[in-house]
Amino acid sequence: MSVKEMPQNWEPKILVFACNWCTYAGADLAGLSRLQYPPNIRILRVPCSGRVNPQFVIRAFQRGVDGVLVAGCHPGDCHYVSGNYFTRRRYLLMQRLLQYVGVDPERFQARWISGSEGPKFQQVVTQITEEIRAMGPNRKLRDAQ
Amino acid sequence: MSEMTKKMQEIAREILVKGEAEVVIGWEKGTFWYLSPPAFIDKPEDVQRLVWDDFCHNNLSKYLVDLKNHEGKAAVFVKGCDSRAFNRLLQDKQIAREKVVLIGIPCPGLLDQDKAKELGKNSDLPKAQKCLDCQYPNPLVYDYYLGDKEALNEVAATKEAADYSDVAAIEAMSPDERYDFWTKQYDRCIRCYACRNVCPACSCRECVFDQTRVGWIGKANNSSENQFFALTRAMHVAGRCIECGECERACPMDIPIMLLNKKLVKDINELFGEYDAGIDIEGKLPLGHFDKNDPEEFM
Amino acid sequence: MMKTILKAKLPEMLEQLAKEYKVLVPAKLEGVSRFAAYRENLELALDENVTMPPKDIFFPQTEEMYKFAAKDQSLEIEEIPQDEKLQVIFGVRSCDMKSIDCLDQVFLTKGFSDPFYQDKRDRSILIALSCVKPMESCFCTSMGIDPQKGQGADIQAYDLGEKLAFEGITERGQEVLNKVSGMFAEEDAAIPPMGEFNLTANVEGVPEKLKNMFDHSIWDDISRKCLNCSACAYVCPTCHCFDIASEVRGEDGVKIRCWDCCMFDEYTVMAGGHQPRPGKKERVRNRFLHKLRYFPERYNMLLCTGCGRCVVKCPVNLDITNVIKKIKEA
Amino acid sequence: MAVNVEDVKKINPLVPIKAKVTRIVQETPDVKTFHISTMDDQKPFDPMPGQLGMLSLPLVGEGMFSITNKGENHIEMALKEVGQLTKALHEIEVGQEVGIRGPYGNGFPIDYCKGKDLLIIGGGIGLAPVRSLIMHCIKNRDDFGKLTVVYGARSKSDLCFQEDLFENWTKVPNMDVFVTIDREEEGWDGHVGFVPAYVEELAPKPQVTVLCGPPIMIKFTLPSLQKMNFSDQDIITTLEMRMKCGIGKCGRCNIGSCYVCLDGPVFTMEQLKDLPPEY
Repeated sequence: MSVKEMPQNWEPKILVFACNWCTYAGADLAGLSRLQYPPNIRILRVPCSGRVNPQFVIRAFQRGVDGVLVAGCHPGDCHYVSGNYFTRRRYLLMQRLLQYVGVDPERFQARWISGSEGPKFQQVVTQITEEIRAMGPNRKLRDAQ
Repeated sequence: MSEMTKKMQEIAREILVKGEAEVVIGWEKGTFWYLSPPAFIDKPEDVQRLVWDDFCHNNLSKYLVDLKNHEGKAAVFVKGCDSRAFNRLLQDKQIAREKVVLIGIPCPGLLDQDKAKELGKNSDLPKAQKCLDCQYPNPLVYDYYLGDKEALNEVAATKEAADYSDVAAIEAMSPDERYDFWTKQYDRCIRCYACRNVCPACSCRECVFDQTRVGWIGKANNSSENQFFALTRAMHVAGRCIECGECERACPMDIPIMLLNKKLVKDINELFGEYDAGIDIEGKLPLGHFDKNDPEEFM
Repeated sequence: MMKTILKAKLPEMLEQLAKEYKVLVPAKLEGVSRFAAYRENLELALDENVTMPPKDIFFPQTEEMYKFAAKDQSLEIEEIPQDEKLQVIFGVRSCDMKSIDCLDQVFLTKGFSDPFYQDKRDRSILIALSCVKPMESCFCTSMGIDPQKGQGADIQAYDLGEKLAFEGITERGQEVLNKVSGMFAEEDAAIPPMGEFNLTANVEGVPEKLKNMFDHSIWDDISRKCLNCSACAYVCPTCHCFDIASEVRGEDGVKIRCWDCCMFDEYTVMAGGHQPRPGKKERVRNRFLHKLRYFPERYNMLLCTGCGRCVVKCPVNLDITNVIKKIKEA
Repeated sequence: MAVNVEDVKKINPLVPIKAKVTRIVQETPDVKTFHISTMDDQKPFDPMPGQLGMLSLPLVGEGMFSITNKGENHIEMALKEVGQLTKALHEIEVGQEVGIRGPYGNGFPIDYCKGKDLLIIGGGIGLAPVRSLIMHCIKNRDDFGKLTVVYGARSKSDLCFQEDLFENWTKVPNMDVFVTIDREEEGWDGHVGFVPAYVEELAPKPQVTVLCGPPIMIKFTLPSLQKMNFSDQDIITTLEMRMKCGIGKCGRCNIGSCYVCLDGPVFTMEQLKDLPPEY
C-alpha cells in the first residue's frame, strides 16, 4: 500500500510478546532510564518466549495488529534453561510459513533482548514501528469485524 | 485378480485363522472403479473382499488410533506412507507395537482419482501427485512382506531428491500474489475437518478446533478464520507430516493442502537438517528438540 | 407450446433479470461449482449439478443472528436487518428442489418458524432445471424424485440440448417470465428422455425396518471406516443441523449460527462432560437413522434426495446406497 | 403485560429479550436460584410447569435451563455450577442484565395429573425442574390429590430449596415432604439413605409419579416403582440434552425422532420405551 492510500490519522499497532525474565525487564529498564519509544506497541508479558503459541500470532493479526514481535532471552540465558531454543526453531519456521502465505516479513519479527538491554528494546521497537508505519496498515489475515 | 490381491487375501486368511489378529484392515472395491476404500475384515470367509489396485489411497494406520484402548490385536496392510504413519504414531505413543501385525506391500505409486473420474476407465491415467512426490514407496516396518525383498532394497537405494518445484513456484510470487493465492484456496474451505480426521499426524485426543469456549477458535466460516485454521494445522503437523497426501485427497473442496505441508518439510530440512518424519522412530522431532547451533536469524 | 431460448442467449436473459432481482445461478468459482450471484463473464455450470447445494442460499454456513454489547451489568441486544430484495434462483435440479422441501419442513413447521430461514425462503423464486444425463453418483429416482420435474418450483426449465424451455408454474414464476417474454420463442418442444442411472438404492420398507435395528451389529460394521469428519453433512443438500456461537470482541459481540454436524464430539457433549453419543458407532448410526428413519417418522419423507454428493466426497467412500443395501440385507 | 407463548412465536424466537436478575438465592454451595424479570419488572414469559428457558450471558454463551418457579413478575431458574456458563452465572450479582428466551418444551401433563395423588421424587439438582410442578400444585391445591415429595441429596448442605423443604411445604395441607441424605452427618436427625430405598420404605400409594435426578437414581428407582405396579404412562421424568435453538430446528437434542427442546423435556416411561437409549 502506498502512503497515499493510507487512512488518515492511522497509527500502527504492534503487539510485543515479551518474556517475563528478560525482555519485559528490558522494557522496564528502558522506562526507568526514561528512554523514549513509540506508544504504538502493546506489551503482552509471557512467562517465556516459548509460551507463545503460533496461534497467538495469527490471532493477533486477525484482530487487527499491524505487526508482531516475539522477544525473549538470548540463547543460553533462558530462565527455564532451553525455552528460547524451542522458540527459535518454531519461529524460524513460522516466519517462513507466514511469508509463504503472503504476510510481509517485516510484520512478524523475533528478537533477543535481555533485562539489561533497555536501549536495545527502545531501538528495536522504534525501528519496527517505523518500518511498519512506512508499510501502512496490515490487511492480511484480518477478520472483518 | 492381481497377484498381490491374491497374496493379500491369503495372508489375511492365515492371520485370522491362526488368531494372530482379530481384525485385518485393508482395502476393498468401492462404489466406483476408481475407489478402493478401507475394509475391516473379521472373518476368514470375508477375505475375498480385499483388493490391491491403483486406488488404495487411504492411509490405514490412522485407524489404529481408534483401537488404542482395544484389547485385541489388529493386522494392517501398509504401503510406504502407511508405514511412516505407523512409525509416527508409535513415536507419539498413540499405539503399541505389540498390538499390531504389519503386512508390508511395495507400492508402485497410485493413480490420480480425480483424473480417473474425469478421463474414464480405459485412459492413460497419471499418478497421484502425492505418489510422484513419494520418496518411500516401500514399507519401512513390517512383520510380513508381500513383495520381493531384493526389489525392496533396490528401491530404497534409489531415493531421489525431493521435488519442491511446486513450492518454489509459490515462493517466487510477490507477497500480495501469495496472499491472493492462499485466500482463494481457503475461501473454499467448508471446515469439514476431513483433512484433520484423515491425517495420521493429527492424533490429539482433543483438538483445539473442537474447543467450544468462547474465544478459542472462531466457528464462523470466513477468510480469516479459515486461514487461522489452515496455518494452525500446518504448524501443528510441522515435523510430523509424513507426506501421505491424504489431507489433500480427502478435501472435498480440492484445496492444495500439501503445498503448505511440503513448504514446512522443505524449510525444516533447510533450517535444521534433513529430516523425514516416520523413518527413524528413535530420532527426535525437529520441533521437539533444538540445537545450540541452529541458524540465528533473530538478534 | 413452450417458451424456448437458445442456451447461448441465457446470459442475456439472466442479465435482464438481474436488473430487477438478485439472480443466483450455478457457476464455477475457483474450481468449485456452486450458486453465485449472476455477473457478466461468470462461468456458468450447467452441464451437471453443482458441488455445493443451494441450501446455503437459505441457510448460510455462517449467519449473523443479532449483535450485542455487554458492559459491567448492562446488556444491549440489536437485531440485524435482513436483505429485502427478491431473488431468482436459476438452475436448481430436482434433487435439490426436494431438499428445499425437506428444509422447509424443518425450518417452517412444527410450531415454530425460523425467521432467518423464512425470510430468505419467502424472497426466493425457484427455477428448477431438468436433468438429461445422470452423473455416475446420482440416484434420485431411487428416492422417488423425478429428475425432470422439480417439486415446488415456480418455473420449470427443461434442458433441450441447444436450447432451454421454460414453463411458468406459479403466479410468481409467471411474473418473472413475463419480464423477459420478448426473448422467448413459442414452440413445441420434446423433452429429451432421461439417461440410465448408474447407482440405485431400494428404500422400500427401510424406515419401518430400521425401527427394530437400533442395536443391530451392522452399525459396528458400517461405522468403522468413518473418520467422523463432516464432509458428507456439509455437501448434503438436506443436512440442516447448526450451532449457535458467540463471536466476541471485547465488550461487543455478535451471535452467529453456523453449520454443525452430528459427527463431531462437541455436538452432543453436555456441560459436565456427559456424552450421549460417545463414539463413531453412535454418531454414524444417528446420521443414517436420522436420514432414513427419524426424519420420515417426524416429517413423513426421507432426508436423502439421491444427489450423490456424499458418495463422491466422502474420503472413505461411506456410500449411503451401500448402507441402504446393508440395511435391506440385514 | 407478560408476553405469552403466541407472542414469543411472532417475535424472533431465536433472539433473546433483555432481562435482569432481581434476586439471587444461594441454595447450596454450588446451586443458586436466579429471579429474572424484564426491564420493566414483568415476567419475561409465562411458562408452564416443566418448561425451559434459554438464559444468556452473551459474552460467555447461552444455556437451556428448567424454570423452577414463576412469580407474579418474575421467573426463577436454579443452576448448578458445572460448566463455563454456569460458572460465569454464579459470579454475577443482582442487577445483571441477561438475555432470555422461551418458554420451550412441553411441560408436565398438568391436566392428566389433575385430581390425582402425586408422588414427586427428586435427587440433588433434580428437584429444580419438578419444583415448578410442586409450586403449581400448591398454588392450585384443590385441583390435585395428595402430594408426596421424596427428596434426597448427598449431604445436608447439598439439599436445594431448604426453606421450601423444611418450612413452606410442611404447612401445605394434604402434602408430605420426606427428605433424606446419603450419609450420616452431624446435625442431621432426619432420614439417612438413598432415595430408591427410601421410596420403597415409605411405600406411598400415589397415582402418578414424577421423578427427576441423576441417571443412577432414576435407574434404581424405576424397579421400586415397577414393584408398586405403576403403569408406564404414570411414571413421568424429564430429560436433558445439549440444546442450542430451543425450537426443534438445530438438531442437537434429538433422541430418535424426538427433540427434547420441543417434544420434551417431560417424557413418560411409556414414551421413553420407544426411544433409543441415547441420553
